[in-house]
Amino acid sequence: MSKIVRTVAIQLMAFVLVFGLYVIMHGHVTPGGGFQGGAIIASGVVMLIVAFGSGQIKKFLRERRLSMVESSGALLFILVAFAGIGTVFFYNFLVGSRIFGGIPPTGSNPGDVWTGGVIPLMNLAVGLKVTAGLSAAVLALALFSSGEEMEE
Amino acid sequence: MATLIGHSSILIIAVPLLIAFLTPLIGMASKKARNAVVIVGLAFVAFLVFALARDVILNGIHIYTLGATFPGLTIPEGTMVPVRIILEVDGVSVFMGIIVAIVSLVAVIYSLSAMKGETGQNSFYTLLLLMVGSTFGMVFTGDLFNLFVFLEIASISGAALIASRTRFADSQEGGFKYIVVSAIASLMILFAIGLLYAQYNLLNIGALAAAIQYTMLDRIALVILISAFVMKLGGVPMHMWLSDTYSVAPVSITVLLIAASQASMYALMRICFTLYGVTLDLAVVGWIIIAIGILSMFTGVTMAVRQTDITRLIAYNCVCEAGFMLVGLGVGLAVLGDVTALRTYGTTAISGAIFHMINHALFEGLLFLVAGAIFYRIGTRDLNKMGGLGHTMKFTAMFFLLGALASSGIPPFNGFASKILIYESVYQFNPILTIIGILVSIITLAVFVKAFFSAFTGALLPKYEDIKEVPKTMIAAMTILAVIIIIFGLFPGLVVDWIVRPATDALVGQTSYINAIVGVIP
Amino acid sequence: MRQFFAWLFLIVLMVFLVIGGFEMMHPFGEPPSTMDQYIIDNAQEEAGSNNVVGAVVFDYRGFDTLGEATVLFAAVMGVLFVLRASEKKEET
Amino acid sequence: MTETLIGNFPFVAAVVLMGIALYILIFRRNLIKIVMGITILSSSVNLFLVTLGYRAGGIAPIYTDAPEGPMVLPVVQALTLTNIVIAVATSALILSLVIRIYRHTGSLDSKKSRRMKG
Repeated sequence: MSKIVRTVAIQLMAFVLVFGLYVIMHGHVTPGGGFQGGAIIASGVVMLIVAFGSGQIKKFLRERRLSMVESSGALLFILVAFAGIGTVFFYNFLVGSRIFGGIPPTGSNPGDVWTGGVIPLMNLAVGLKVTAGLSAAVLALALFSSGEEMEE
Repeated sequence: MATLIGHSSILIIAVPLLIAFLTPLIGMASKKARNAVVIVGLAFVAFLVFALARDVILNGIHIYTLGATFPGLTIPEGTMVPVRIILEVDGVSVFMGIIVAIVSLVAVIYSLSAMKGETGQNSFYTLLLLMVGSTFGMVFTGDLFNLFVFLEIASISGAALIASRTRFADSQEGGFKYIVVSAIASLMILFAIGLLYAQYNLLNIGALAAAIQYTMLDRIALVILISAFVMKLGGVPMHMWLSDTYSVAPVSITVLLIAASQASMYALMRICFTLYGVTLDLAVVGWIIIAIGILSMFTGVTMAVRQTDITRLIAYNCVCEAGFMLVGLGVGLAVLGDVTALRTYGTTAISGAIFHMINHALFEGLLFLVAGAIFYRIGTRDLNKMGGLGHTMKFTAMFFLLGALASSGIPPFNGFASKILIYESVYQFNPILTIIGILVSIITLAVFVKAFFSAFTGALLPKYEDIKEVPKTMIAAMTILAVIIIIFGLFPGLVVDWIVRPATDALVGQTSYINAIVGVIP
Repeated sequence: MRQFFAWLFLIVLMVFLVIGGFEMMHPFGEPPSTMDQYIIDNAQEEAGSNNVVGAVVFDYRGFDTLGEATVLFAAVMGVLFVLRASEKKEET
Repeated sequence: MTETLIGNFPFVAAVVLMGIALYILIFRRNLIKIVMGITILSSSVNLFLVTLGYRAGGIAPIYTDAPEGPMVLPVVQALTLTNIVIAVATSALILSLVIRIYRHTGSLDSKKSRRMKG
C-alpha cells in the first residue's frame, strides 16, 4: 500500500490499542469484555497486515510466537478458574476480597472498575488470547495464500 | 481422596484442557517431556474416571455445580430453577467416560510411533487432548448449551486432525466434509436449544425434563435434535461423510472419532430417554429410530462388500454396527411407557445397545489400528495390492482376525455377548428385526474373511519381503484393546453387572435424574 | 430426483418453522424469564459486576466461556496445523 | 393470525434467513459459497437467540448509569456471544482447509474434487 496508508495505519494503531484495552479492562462495568476488546485489537493487527503486507509483518510478528501468547492467555484463564477449586471450580473467590473485590450498590449506579472479582482477570486473559489467536489465524491465512511457507 | 472424587468430574474435563494449553509451551522445550506429560496426564484422567465410576455406581448420581458456593447447590436461594452450569454424572455418563478413557490412552500410545515422522506434533497432541477433554465434557455435562459447546470443540479439533496429512488432497477434503457436517448439525442443535429455551427459559437437562410438556414446538425441537445427532453419528440418510473422513484420518484419530460419534449417540439417548422421556409419542419415535437403525445396518454392510480400500471397508462396518445400537435403543424407547414389556425385554434391549457401544469402540478401534499399521508399513490401503502380510506381520494379522470375529458376533468374543442380548430381546418385540440382524452379521463375517484372506494370507508378495512388524508402542496399543476384547468376551456377565446394568438403570430412571437437580417435584 | 427431494425437504421444513414462528412462539417481547430474572436481580451482589452479560459470561456460565475460548484456541491451532509446512518427510 | 404474524415477525425473519442458508448449503457447489452458507446459518441462529431475549421497551442489561425500564434477558446474549466466537473459529478453520484443497486440486468446485457431497 502507499506511504500515506502506512503512516495513517501506524498512527491509528495507537488509538486502536488504547480503545481495545479500555474495552477489555472495563468489561465488567460497561458493554464489552475480553472477546470484544481482543477482536478490536486483532482488527488493528489486520489493518497493519493490509497496509504493510503479510511478508513485512512477519518480520516482527511470527504466528508461532503469537500462538504461544495465545496458549499463555488460555492458561491464565483456566488457572483463574482452577484457583476457585478450594470451593468449586469457577467460584468467584475474589468478590469481597482486596483485589477487584468491591460490590456495586444494587440498581443503577455510576460504576466502579474495582469490582467484579475474577471477572476482570478473566477478561484480561481472554483479551490476550483473542488478540493473539485471531491475529495468528489471519496472519497464517494471509501468509499461506501469498505463497510463503510456514515454519514448523 | 474424598475431595478428589468430589471434584473429579470437573478435573476429568479440565485436566486435558489444561495440559492442552501447556503442550505447545512444553513442546518447544523438549519433545520427550511433552510426550511424558501427555501420557501421564491422560493416565491420571483415566484413573479419575475409574474412581468416579466406582463412586457413581455405589453412591448414585454425582452432581457438580460450577461456580456455586458448594458443589451440591443446584438451585440457589430465591428461585426455583438451576441458574448455573451443572455437571451431572450418572451411570450412562460414567460408562461413556470409561469408553473415552480407554480409547484416548490407546490413541496416544499408538500415536507415539505412528506420528513420529510427521511435522507439527505439538499441535497434533494439543488438538488430540482438546478432543479428549471435549468428549468427556459432552458426556458429563447436564446442560444443553454446554453440550453444544463441547460438540463444537470436538468437531473443530477433529476436523483439523483429520486433515493432518496435508500432502494428500483427500485428507483435506475429509476434514472439510467433517467440519461442514458438524457445523450444520451443531447449529441446528443450537436452534433446537433456542426453541426449548424460548418456552421454558431453562437450559439444564434435568430441569427441562421436569418442565417439558411436549407441545408442537417441542416436537419440532425433537425432530431437529434427532436428525442432527443422527447426522453426527453417521446414521443412514447422512452417512456419506463417515466413510470419507474415517478412511483418510490418521488411525489413532479415527479411534477418537469413533468415541466422539459414540458421544453423539449418548446425546441422542439423553435427549430421547431423559429430556423427553415418557412424554414422547413413544412408539412413533421408537420406530423411527429402529428404521434408521435397520437402514444403517443394510447400507453399511452392502457398501462394505464393495470396498477394496481397507479403511473404507471398516468405516462402512461402523455404519452397520451403529445400526445395531440404534435398533436396540429404538426397541427400548418404543416400550418405555409399557412397564411389563420394559421389564421383560425392554431393558435387555437397552443393555444390549449400551454394551454394544463399548464393544463397538473396542473392536472397530482395533480394526482401524490394524489398518493403520498396514498403511504405516506398506503405504497403501488398497486390499488388491496387499498379500501375504501374515508371514511377516504376525501380531497384526492376529489382531485383525480377533477384531473381525468380534465385529461379526462370533462367540466367544465380546461382539457376540452384546449382539445376543439385542437379538433375544428384539425377537420378542418383532422377530423380523432379529432375522435381519443375524443376516447382516453373517454378511459382515464374509466381508471380513475376504479382507483377511486378501491381505494376510497367500504367498508373500516380493515387494513386501523386507516388511517388518510395526514398532513396539503400536503393538502395545493394539494389545491393550485385544486384551480388553478377550476379557469382555470371556466374562460378559461381570461386565454387564458392573457397568452396563447401572447405565441401563440410569437411562430408564428419568425421575432420579430430574430429582438430583430439582429435588422432589412439587 | 435428488433436487426434487431437497426442495421438498426445504419447503416442508420452512413451512413448519414459519408456522411455529408466528403461531406457537411466545409473543415477541414477552419471554418467560424465571432464570434470567434471578440473574438480573442478583448479578451485582453475587458477581460484583455491573455488566450483567459479563456476569453471565464469566461467572454464571463461565464454563461455557472456557469452552468458547477453547474453541478459538482449537481453531487457531488447527489453522496453523493445517497450513504448516510438511516437506520434512515424503512417504509413498 | 395476521396480528401474530406481524407481532412475531422477528422469529419469522430468523427462520427465513435459515431457509436461505439451507438453500445455499443444499444447492450450491462452490466451496466458498458453502462457507458463506454456514456463516449465514449461524447468523440466523444468532438472530433467533437474540430475539428470544427481547422484552418490550427493554434496556441493555448493564447497571452502569442505567435508565429506568425492564432489562432484556442476559443469558441469550451470552449464548449469542459464544456462538459468534464459535462461528469465527469454524470459518477460519474451514477457509484454511479450502485453501489447502485449492492448492491440491486447483478448483473450488466440489463436484470436481473426489466425492464431495458437502
